[in-house]
Amino acid sequence: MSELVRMEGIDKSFPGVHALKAVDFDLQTGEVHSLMGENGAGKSTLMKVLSGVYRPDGGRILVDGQEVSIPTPRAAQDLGIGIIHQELALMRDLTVAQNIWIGREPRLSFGRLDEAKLNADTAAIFAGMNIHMDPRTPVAGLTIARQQMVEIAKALSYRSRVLIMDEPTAALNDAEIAELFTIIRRLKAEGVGIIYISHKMDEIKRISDRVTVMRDGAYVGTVAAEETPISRIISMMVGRELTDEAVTIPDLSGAETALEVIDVSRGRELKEISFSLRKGEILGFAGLMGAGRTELARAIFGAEPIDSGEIRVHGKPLRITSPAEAVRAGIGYLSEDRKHYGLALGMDVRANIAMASLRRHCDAIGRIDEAALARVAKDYIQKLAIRTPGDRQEVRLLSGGNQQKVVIAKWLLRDCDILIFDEPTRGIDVGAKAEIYRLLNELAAAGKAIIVISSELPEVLRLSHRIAVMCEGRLTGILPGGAEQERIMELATQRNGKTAA
Amino acid sequence: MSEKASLRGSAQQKILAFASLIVLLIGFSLASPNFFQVSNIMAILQATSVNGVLAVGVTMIIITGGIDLSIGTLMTFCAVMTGVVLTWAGMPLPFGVLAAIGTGAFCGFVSGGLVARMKIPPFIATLGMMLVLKGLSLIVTGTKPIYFNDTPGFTLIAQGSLIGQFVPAFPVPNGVLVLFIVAGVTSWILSRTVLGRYTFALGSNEEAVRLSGVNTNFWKIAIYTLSGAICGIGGLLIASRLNSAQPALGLGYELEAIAAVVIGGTSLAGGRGTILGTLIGALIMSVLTNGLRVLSVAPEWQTVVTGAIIIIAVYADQMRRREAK
Amino acid sequence: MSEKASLRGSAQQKILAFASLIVLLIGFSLASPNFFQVSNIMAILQATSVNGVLAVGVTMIIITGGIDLSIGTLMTFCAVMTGVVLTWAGMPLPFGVLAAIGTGAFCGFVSGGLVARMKIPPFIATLGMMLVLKGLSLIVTGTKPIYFNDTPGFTLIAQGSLIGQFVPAFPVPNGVLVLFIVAGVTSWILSRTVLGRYTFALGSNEEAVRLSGVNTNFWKIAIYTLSGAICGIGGLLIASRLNSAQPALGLGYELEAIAAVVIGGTSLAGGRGTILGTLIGALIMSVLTNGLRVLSVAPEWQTVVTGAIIIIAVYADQMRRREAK
Amino acid sequence: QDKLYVPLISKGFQHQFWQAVKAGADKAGAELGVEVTFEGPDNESQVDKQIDMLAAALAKKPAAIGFAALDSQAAIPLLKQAQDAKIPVIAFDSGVDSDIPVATASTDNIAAAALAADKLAELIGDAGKVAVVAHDQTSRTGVDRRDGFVNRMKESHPNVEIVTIEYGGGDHLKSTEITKAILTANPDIKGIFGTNEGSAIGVVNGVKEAGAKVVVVGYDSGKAQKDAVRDGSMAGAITQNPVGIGYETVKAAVAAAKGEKVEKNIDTGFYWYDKTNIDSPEISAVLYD
Ligand SMILES: Nc1ncnc2c1ncn2[C@@H]1O[C@H](COP(=O)(O)OP(=O)(O)OP(=O)(O)O)[C@@H](O)[C@H]1O
Ligand SMILES: Nc1ncnc2c1ncn2[C@@H]1O[C@H](COP(=O)(O)OP(=O)(O)OP(=O)(O)O)[C@@H](O)[C@H]1O
Ligand SMILES: O[C@@H]1[C@@H](O)[C@H](O)OC[C@H]1O
Ligand SMILES: [Mg+2]
Ligand SMILES: [Mg+2]
Repeated sequence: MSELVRMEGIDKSFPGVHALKAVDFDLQTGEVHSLMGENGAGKSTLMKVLSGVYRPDGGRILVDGQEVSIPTPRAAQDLGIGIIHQELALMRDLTVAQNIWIGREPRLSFGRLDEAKLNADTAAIFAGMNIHMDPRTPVAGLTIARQQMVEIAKALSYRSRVLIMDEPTAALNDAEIAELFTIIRRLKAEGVGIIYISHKMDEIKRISDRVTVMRDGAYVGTVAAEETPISRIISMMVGRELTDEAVTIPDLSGAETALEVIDVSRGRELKEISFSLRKGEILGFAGLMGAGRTELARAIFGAEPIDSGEIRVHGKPLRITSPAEAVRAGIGYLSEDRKHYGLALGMDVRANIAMASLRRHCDAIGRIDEAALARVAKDYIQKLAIRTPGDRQEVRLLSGGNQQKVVIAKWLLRDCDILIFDEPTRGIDVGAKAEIYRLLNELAAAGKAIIVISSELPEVLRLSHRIAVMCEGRLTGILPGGAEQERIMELATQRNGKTAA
Repeated sequence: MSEKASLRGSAQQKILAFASLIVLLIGFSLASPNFFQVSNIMAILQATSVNGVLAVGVTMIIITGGIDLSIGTLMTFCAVMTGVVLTWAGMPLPFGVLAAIGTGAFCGFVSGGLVARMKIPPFIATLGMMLVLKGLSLIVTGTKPIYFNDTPGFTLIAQGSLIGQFVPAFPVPNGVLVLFIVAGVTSWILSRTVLGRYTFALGSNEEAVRLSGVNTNFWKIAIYTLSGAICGIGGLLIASRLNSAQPALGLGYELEAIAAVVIGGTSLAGGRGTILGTLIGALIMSVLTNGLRVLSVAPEWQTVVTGAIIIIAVYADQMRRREAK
Repeated sequence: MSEKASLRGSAQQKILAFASLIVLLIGFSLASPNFFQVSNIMAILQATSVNGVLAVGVTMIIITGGIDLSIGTLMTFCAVMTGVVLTWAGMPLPFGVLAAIGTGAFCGFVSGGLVARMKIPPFIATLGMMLVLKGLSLIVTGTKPIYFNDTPGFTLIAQGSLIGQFVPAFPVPNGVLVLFIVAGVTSWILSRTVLGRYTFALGSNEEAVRLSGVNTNFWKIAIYTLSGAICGIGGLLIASRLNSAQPALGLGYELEAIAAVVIGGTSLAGGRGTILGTLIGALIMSVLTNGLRVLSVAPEWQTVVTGAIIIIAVYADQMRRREAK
Repeated sequence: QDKLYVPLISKGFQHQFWQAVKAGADKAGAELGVEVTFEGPDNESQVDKQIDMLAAALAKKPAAIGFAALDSQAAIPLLKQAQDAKIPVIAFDSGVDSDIPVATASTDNIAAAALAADKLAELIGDAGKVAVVAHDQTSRTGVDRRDGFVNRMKESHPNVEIVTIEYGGGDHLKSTEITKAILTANPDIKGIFGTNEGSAIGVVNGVKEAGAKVVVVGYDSGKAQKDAVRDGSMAGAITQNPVGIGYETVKAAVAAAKGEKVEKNIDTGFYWYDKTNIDSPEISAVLYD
């Protein structure tokens, strides 16, 4: 092993935010070095400095022992530094293959593109990753998880010596994560140095050699992954010990039914789905990528039409044809794709938190009660520990995890009777996760009916009073809370009545 | 502290936005003694009033990420309907005012419906409306102007000066007063009300707003309707200025108004913009036009210089903004 | 599976895009026996040539998410420069062609630079260019047309018919041939070359392209330059058709060309669009204009009907597309 | 004391017609030692742009103003302002419906177009279909020329049928396309009248492109139009005397500014020209390139 990268005393400020305070970091060949820290700790910023997106205000960067300056992403590439950005940055109107090779298209004479080679090369990368995707698929139609796969494929295509992965697994489920780890191990063996960022604590142990922790933009320390217990890393991150409670399943036999979904179908995506949800219940939805959980949630929420079936809210059959009607009926839906479906990125934190509840905070002529909204926003910023210079900060300037918290705050403020959370903790740090679990439990205890869709099985297990499992658009079973992981996986792969490997 | 800093930054920006305008004013004043005189300043303001009102209206639509190409011919159609009500039907003045605003609101409502419900791209929907309204104005009038000679006081709407009655030294024409009132109210709506909030939100991320349970179609239509009503006010002003409804007028006004909006810093991509900026943009354009004329620059050179200065002004503004960060 | 379906859908779409055009053609043919005749079809094609070429050029820019308001006056300026080279300097024909294309490319390069390097919003940069070029044409010519009487064969560029020499039954004017060649080449560039790839990529997510290490400024400028060169060809065509460079012409052509692009299904938001669509859009517009004239519809009604049909055509196309999904 | 200053606010400046007016005005300016400026809006529908120009001109405290009103009534408040400031106003081109102008140097467009009608009727044997490609549907000159033509046909040439009137905005290319469409719709058409330079040239182009045989009658002058008349693709045209208009306007303005008496109506006349008289001295004097 030899030293690939060394960052010394890196400093970076944004208006109102001192994002990096003299941070040190180094990377050896053939190692996986995890970068940990709470939301807004500065991880992404540090990596953007290394990959030529931001220029640091101070400090120096050495690659192979040579001091370098990295003014552009191109310069980073030339130094062999590749990155998977946390915020997916794909060109939605281009195909998967076109996205992957942007800027490095195989060419024929006269600037012509070698589209055949482009697609073949892409197919080869996908084969190496063990995923099935037509290289000619337009990116616009892909789910967040599939987009994440494309980003990973793109990063791999660079054959970089230094590969930065900023929360590559935030949208992936266990099977896909396992696949990614296989790839990472292969790269490691080839001598590639990998910087790995994730909020999924179990992954850290599984994949990393060393762990560097940041807090509030400052370097806290670097430890060897193997000999350091997770709890130690967490306390380095948050500056205190965290205690996690196990799920307690309440007795809901007497509780009123809040939501009934009866034989709901749509095209190939949803096939005769029926289930019911009681007040005070948390129903978890498990399944593999593309199982149709998001589709189901959107159908219930009226974001997408249904072909047949019925939805009853508090016993009354309702025809919900738009999200506005759903919200009026007391249903809220937090999308898995915060950037496209959750946030007005150019608007401030306060406006985003208030987005679904403006009607409650205005007078008869539509004048907004800003003072009340400011109070509410500050309240949620504190409650969810949203790291932001203030409630007037544009959401786009927040770190990914903090953006996610803003979306959560929006739905908490709206105070719906039935809440559907699709991947609510995507990109959220451990401490905040625990806080959100606590909040969800509180909401349930207060009589809300809650659906949680999550690709993280531990999360589903940790939260759910019952667990619904989907596969290929069908609801393959509902298990009691605390069910066996094996049983869930069995249902998640149960195609057309038969169980696949 | 940082919050304060960012507020300070934005206040700074607002003042800086004036800079190009001020530079122009000073430049022209030095170049010609005839420029900075009450009567000429009033002429500039008067020349801004119609374009300014249209620009204020279309600012809202542009903030939603839309565009409205029909504002010019809609303005004319509103003026024509005022003529129909006042001159042809002989009704009293207030009905004429209502006719202009009502026609504007109705046509805005139609455009809004085409965009929101029928999902026709705003460019096409309003291009279609632009042509339809252009034709309708000619058809209704029989291609002849309608004069307002029988409605005493009609020309006062734009040309009189309420302020001048109290402050004779500043005979600000009523048209300008109307512009400032419209701008003030619109600015208030944009910054203080639910309608304004959704205007920005729609331009920022329409799908996210829809998924927040907001009836986006309703609000979009409301915004186009309001903008149409403002166009109607523009129609009233131009009719009053010309003491007539000129049915062939209108084409080209949309570009001028949109230019004022964009010069004023509102992004055509939607999601951001200010009425103050639009006002400044409109003023920059009329100061330029007037100033070059007062300097007796040859007309062909006027266009060249106007083009160049627009680019420079926007560039300078952007530099300043970047520095302010 | 759904992925395949979406691939199939796009092929289907291309064919369906013709539908509005076909419906119009059939409608007019039924309404007037004079409409569907070789000479009139040639007239329609000829009428499409200039607007079509401009529309093809600006399609590229619109796909990047930009806009170009200067195409109309740039076309004129290119025609003027051809006049300067051929009539004033008396050089041989090829130099005139070079002058037009070179001038177009140069001005496109300048616009591209303003947009890419100086970060001036395309609307403003090209609005400025539009005015500057409008003035320059008048200045260079001394507001007089330049005639090409001394350049024999100049009118053949647009008005002759190479095809007619071989297939006398179809005397397709050269102007139309030029349009099809320009469209073919541009379409090829868009779909097959690196430049085309970046055109779509820039409109889709410029920041992502930049983060991928692409020199976005360089490519953007290249695209504007190419589009400018195409405008130059448009200038050549109009000069040849009018056997003169008319310095006052040009304003308004930009809107018509952009309308053709948008009717053809290219989104003003960038990222998607086709040259075939633009051609169809341009044809829809000239079929409409020609057909209504052949039917002797009163001019004021022509505008109304044109506006309405544009809206309906785009709406119908969209319905079909949604169904195709 | 400075030179006297006389701005001319016209209806446009890009047409050759207006350039000729300007040339006449400049000539008078040079002879009389006054400063003359000339400007006008882009097209003849921009009534309010013209008003703004008038306002800017007044701000310059001129000795007198020349004004070719797009709409007289709309300009009245400013004309009053000029009157109050004792700035004499000279109307030119088509006159101003008001008694404020101290003099008017204009063409009688109705009579001129009627002459065009007579000539066209004569050339087609006083019977058959004709069409009009006009330059504007609403402006004074557009309306007068259309109406003058149409009314004379109706009154004096009952066998001539006007099949259509289209408007091309004076845009050469648009007028070309319009002409071709007219020819398609009316293959048996015998004559077309183009009501200004751009329209007339457009008609000639359109007829040429369509390969039709049609009698074309035009209006105004300009190099292309003169060539067309010479080579027979245009049978003839009406010309005004724009240089004279410009010259007389400035002359009257200077006289009025100096308090001299000026003639109220200066009819600058109009002329029919064709192959036969195009090179005659009195015609070539009023033609321009
Ligand atoms: N362009 C910017 N302008 C202003 N503030 C910024 C900008 N980018 C980042 N920040 C701020 O810098 C801090 C660090 O952000 P960063 O994205 O590096 O956090 P992170 O550790 O990656 O968090 P997460 O785990 O949520 O992704 C945050 O407070 C964020 O709001
Ligand atoms: N692996 C895949 N192969 C083909 N289509 C897929 C795949 N993954 C997602 N899709 C698309 O997504 C749709 C259903 O995905 P949905 O987002 O509802 O699933 P999900 O269970 O929420 O999974 P996730 O959100 O984790 O991807 C499918 O109908 C399909 O169009
Ligand atoms: O009014 C003008 C007219 O007199 C001339 O003949 O053509 C151009 C018009 O602008
Ligand atoms: Mg991050
Ligand atoms: Mg999902």
